[in-house]
Amino acid sequence: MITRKPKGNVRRAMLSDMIFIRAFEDRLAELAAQKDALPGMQILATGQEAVAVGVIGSLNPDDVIISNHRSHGHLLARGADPNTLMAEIMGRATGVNRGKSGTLHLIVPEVNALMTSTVVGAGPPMALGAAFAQQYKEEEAITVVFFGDGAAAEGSVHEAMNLAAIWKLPLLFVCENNCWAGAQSLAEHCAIGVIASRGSAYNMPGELVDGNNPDEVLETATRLAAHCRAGRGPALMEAFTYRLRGHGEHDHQHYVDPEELALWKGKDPLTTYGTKLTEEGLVTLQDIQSMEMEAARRVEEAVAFGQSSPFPKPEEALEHVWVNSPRDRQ
Amino acid sequence: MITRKPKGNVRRAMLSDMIFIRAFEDRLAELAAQKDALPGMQILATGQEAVAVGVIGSLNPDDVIISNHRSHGHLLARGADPNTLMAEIMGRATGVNRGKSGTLHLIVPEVNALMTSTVVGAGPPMALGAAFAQQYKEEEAITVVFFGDGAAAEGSVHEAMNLAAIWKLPLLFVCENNCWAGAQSLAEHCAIGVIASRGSAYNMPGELVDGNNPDEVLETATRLAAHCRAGRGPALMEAFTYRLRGHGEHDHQHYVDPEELALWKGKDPLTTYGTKLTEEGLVTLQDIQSMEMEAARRVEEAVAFGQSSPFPKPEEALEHVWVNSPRDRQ
Amino acid sequence: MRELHTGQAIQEALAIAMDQDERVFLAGEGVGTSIHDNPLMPTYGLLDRFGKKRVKDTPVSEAAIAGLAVGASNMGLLPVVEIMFFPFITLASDMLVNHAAKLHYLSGGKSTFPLTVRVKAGLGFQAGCQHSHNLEAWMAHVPGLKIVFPSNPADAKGLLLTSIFDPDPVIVVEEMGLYWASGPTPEGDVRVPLGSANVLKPGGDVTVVAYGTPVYAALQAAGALEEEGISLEVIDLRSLVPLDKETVLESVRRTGRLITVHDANRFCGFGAELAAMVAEEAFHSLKAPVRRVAGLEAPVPMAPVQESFYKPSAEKVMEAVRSIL
Amino acid sequence: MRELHTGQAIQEALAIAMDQDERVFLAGEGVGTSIHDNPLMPTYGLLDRFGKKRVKDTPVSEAAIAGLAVGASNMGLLPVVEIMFFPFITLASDMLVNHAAKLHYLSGGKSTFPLTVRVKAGLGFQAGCQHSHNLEAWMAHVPGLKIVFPSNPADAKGLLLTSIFDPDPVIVVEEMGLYWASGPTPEGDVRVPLGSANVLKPGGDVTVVAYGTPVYAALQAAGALEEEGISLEVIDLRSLVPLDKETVLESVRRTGRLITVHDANRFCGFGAELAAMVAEEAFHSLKAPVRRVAGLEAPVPMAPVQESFYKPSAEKVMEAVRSIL
Ligand SMILES: Cc1ncc(C[n+]2csc(CCOP(=O)(O)OP(=O)(O)O)c2C)c(N)n1
Ligand SMILES: Cc1ncc(C[n+]2csc(CCOP(=O)(O)OP(=O)(O)O)c2C)c(N)n1
Ligand SMILES: [Mg+2]
Ligand SMILES: [Mg+2]
Repeated sequence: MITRKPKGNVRRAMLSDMIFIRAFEDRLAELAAQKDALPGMQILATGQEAVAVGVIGSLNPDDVIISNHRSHGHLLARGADPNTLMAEIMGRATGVNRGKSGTLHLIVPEVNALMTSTVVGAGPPMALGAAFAQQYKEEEAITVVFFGDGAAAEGSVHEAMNLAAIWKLPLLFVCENNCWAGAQSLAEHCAIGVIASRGSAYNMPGELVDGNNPDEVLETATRLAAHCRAGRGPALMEAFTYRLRGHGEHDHQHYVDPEELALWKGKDPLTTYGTKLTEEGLVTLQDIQSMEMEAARRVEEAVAFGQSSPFPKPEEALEHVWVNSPRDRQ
Repeated sequence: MITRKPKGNVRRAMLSDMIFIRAFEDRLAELAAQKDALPGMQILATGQEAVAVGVIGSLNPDDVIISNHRSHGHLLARGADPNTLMAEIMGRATGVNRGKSGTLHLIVPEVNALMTSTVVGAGPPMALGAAFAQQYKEEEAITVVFFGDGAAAEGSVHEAMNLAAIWKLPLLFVCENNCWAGAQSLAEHCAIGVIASRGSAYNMPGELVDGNNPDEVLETATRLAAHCRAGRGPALMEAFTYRLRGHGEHDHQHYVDPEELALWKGKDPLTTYGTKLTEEGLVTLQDIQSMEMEAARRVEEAVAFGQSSPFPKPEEALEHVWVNSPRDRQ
Repeated sequence: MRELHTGQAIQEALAIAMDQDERVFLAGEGVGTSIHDNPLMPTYGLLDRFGKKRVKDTPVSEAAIAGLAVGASNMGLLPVVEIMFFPFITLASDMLVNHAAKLHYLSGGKSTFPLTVRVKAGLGFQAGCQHSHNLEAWMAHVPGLKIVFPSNPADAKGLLLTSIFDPDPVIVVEEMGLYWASGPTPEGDVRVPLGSANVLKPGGDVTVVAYGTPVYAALQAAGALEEEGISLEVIDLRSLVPLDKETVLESVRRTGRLITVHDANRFCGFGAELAAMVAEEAFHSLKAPVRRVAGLEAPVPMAPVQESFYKPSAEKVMEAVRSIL
Repeated sequence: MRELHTGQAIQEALAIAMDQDERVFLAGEGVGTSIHDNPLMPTYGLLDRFGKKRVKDTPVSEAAIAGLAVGASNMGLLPVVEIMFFPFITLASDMLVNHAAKLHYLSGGKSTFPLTVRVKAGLGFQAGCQHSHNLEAWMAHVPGLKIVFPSNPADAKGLLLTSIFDPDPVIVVEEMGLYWASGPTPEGDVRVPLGSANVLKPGGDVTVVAYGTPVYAALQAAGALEEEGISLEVIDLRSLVPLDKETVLESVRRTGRLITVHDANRFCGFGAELAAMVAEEAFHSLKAPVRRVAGLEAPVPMAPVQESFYKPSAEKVMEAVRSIL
């Protein structure tokens, strides 16, 4: 198949977004290494930025995305405000979820990032509901749900795919196959090598793309999104990529073959895409430098915003449990 | 593919078992129509007898079977004692499970019918455990789990298939596709027409057979069982058949197209197989008659056994909750 | 007032909600086309009336059904989904407990999940413990959920209507045994507020708190004991969350005695919460030990004699009353 | 006695069981190869020691993991499976509640299911409510299950050993916060019986019943109040099912006062069962209202200040004590 290349400005934007996401997460990695700078665990998508920007690039503003524990890239690509996102990750009152969520279940309705779950496999059934609502309301919008190769083993994903296909819902399943589910390799946790091939088990298109190539991700996602939008039912895209920093910041990848890691470091989408666009003359090294500087500036702004924000009041922990709080449970 | 025909005595036995299962269930249908003759709901496998006898015919005595809410055929074909089975269905103290289970979760360890669940889709994950134990203990035995086309939509089935395939467990998944899940037709509850094709989603063989043809079921089940037994991992067999009497005895199939029903009644495995064996000269009409008479006799014996058996004592409801009952919960 | 069967009352509530608000839709296994061709069943006739767009039969996929409700409610719809029997709620419990109940909280109050889950419950139909297993205490333990448990057609209708339009996720427990029981039911969109218990029978000696069909065992006991000069106050909670603490506590402060009654297992059942609440907040009024009448400490057995033995009865309530008077 | 961290004590129990009995195997997400390359983690090193046959890493499939345990235990093995965090037990709950707990019963006593589920629990690691959500009351409510909840390395080891060889399904709750806490731990196959509570500190004024890390809040409160002349008896339940009623009731009969402490939400939490039991069976000894100190009526919040605010503390226990003295 001939891949139509996306327009230059789109590609520059993808590169710039990838650079920003990486900068944001690298800074999180730094902070996570300091004692008490960040609460909880940090789960980063380093190396997977091309999936985020490519998929998000294929969407309209009113499309809905549903994310998982490895969400920062999806949310930033989608245009979530880095300041309140960072503040949330830091557990501050100014956080996008008032410090109740932290990094693991960020919800940013402002950019239609409606639900994020750290329960592996929980995104797809909820996405089913979102896509159903779009169909029910006869919207043009679609829903995209991100889930991992590990999540593909959860029963909930199967149920969601089957039902989405029966009802022909506008739902794009994006499986980010980063070769690992925790410390379990793909072969250990998945009966097949190409998860996209499960599309046929649900009578929906299933396509495998190079998840380290934003152009390919964008092109395929756009095509599959159009399929969903046209009322032809759901689709499954598997983006094959790699988890460069381990499961979380406390994971030092002792179980990863160093050669495999080195190989994938060589395919780091930031450098390969930067090089590609440079070679194609779409950006100069200087452009990239200024993207990096701008990214660094925005990240520092976000960190400063977060660090200067107050922590939420303890008593606020009792708010937002119910919309109409029952008298007996306050 | 050339189907090797099973031996004549095997085929006669299958016919005779089918006749017996049908007689047993027809009698249940009669009793269910009488007020208070039977407790609870009766879920019969009328029309699906060929699946039971064909699959069970492929097994060795030490193989394990796991069944579901539509279990009578599986259990009788497997050699469960009709008397204590009937008594159980009648809720009697002499029942195979002392009246605690009734028709829906019959457990007959005596014939390695180890677990039966009326929770749709629950069989496969438990079967995973049984097959794991067989592999762990390096037994030659395999596990067979029966589940419906409706159950195929449950996440648990997906999880079990994926893991069984990864671990190459000796587990034969038998999907009895009787075209209905309650009042929902296959097209309404399943995204694809041929469930067997999901085998490829788990890297296991998936084969579709005519579930109304005992020879075909036996032949394929034997082949797939051999695959499982040989350590080559699990397999999926879909037996395409039809639920002739509705979901349960209270279901009068108002939602079923009468023509469809008539068509399938014409394919009733009892009559077609009887005719086939007669035509092939393997049995005479007289043989069939004596099979029917013998079946009727055994069924009446079972009914008499059940009806003459006492009900369990109420207080026995508190027994067998725990093996070592905690003092505080008695 | 005209009489309806509970199944019809539920039907009516669903129809009123759907007529009134386009955002309401139904989904579940057989909510449209059902094996029960019975006008008394709660979703009977709604597919014909509202069409396939709004009455959605689903595959046997409880997690997907609950996920559908979570996602659709977050998008502004008002889903009313059905879980066929209470024990199958286990299969939907991640969606309900970790998502429906928590995402409003996790969003910092930004998102809401106004979904309703109807779940069939109860015992007495000899289906055994995989069909009969009341788990309302599980759901009540989870902050963020509301739990409704009606005992008659009027409440089944009025509470369901309130639940559908409530901004929080609500689990509505429908006892199968009630579908065929009839009672006076108001016409039209008459709502019963959540968190308001119903004093079915005033009395001065012992407070009996129940919900669902066990209220009838309590009423029967009250009737029988009245003749002996013992006066029970029978309270039907109607919703467990929100819980009408005031009504219960006020009653116990008057009577000095509490008996709880429910079908669910006693240990860690909802009766424990009621007993604990009273032992905390009305202790000084208590004149006698609390008593919990409940299902036995066993799964629900199938055999009819055992199943009846399992269930709380008027006799057991009377025995409990006698033990504390 | 030598000191071990709780994680190591669990490791030791697993190794002893596996050494002793070929039927024991481990399964779960990362029980073999784990992202935590930390010798204090409970399954560290066991893959190397016992090999791939007996230490099984699984996909992220909680229903399958639990089903594996149900089926394998029925076939005579002694599975020890892990559910990574307590809220994920929802995904395994059909298998545990409708199958592990009920199939022995449904078989009429013919089949047994001697499985063990280890589940990580607790709060204090700022992972939020989808990782931190204690559901022991759910499991305790289900007849057929046993629930173990150790608070120190010796108990974690001894109770786990007993659980593995117990003929019933047992859920063993392991609080993450304890893995790194150390304490004296006996060597060898020393078992702690289920159903025997541990009086951590005798006292005469108030009975404080806790389990898991909240026992430390209780002990701290006891220490602080001792100086004021108030004497708490602190009971560590160690197992919730079976429950050592005698020890609790005997204590309350002496002190006349009960305070329960746990991390789980208060409403319908295990404290409710304890309070109800005492209000039923030791009522006449009670001198003051029961008090329940528990997690707040909210999901566990992520923000560190809020997470601490959520958790029962010595201060909250002391406040409860003062309110009833
Ligand atoms: C239901 C559930 N089980 C287990 C976990 C623990 N867990 C968190 S992430 C993860 C691995 C998920 O792998 P994958 O879906 O491939 O996503 P990735 O982390 O690779 O992005 C696991 C097992 C969880 N969060 N939820
Ligand atoms: C988890 C669960 N959900 C729903 C039900 C109710 N139910 C009983 S049988 C059935 C249909 C199952 O269809 P299928 O698996 O095709 O089996 P069949 O009845 O056709 O033999 C349903 C929905 C159940 N028993 N368990
Ligand atoms: Mg992954
Ligand atoms: Mg079927």
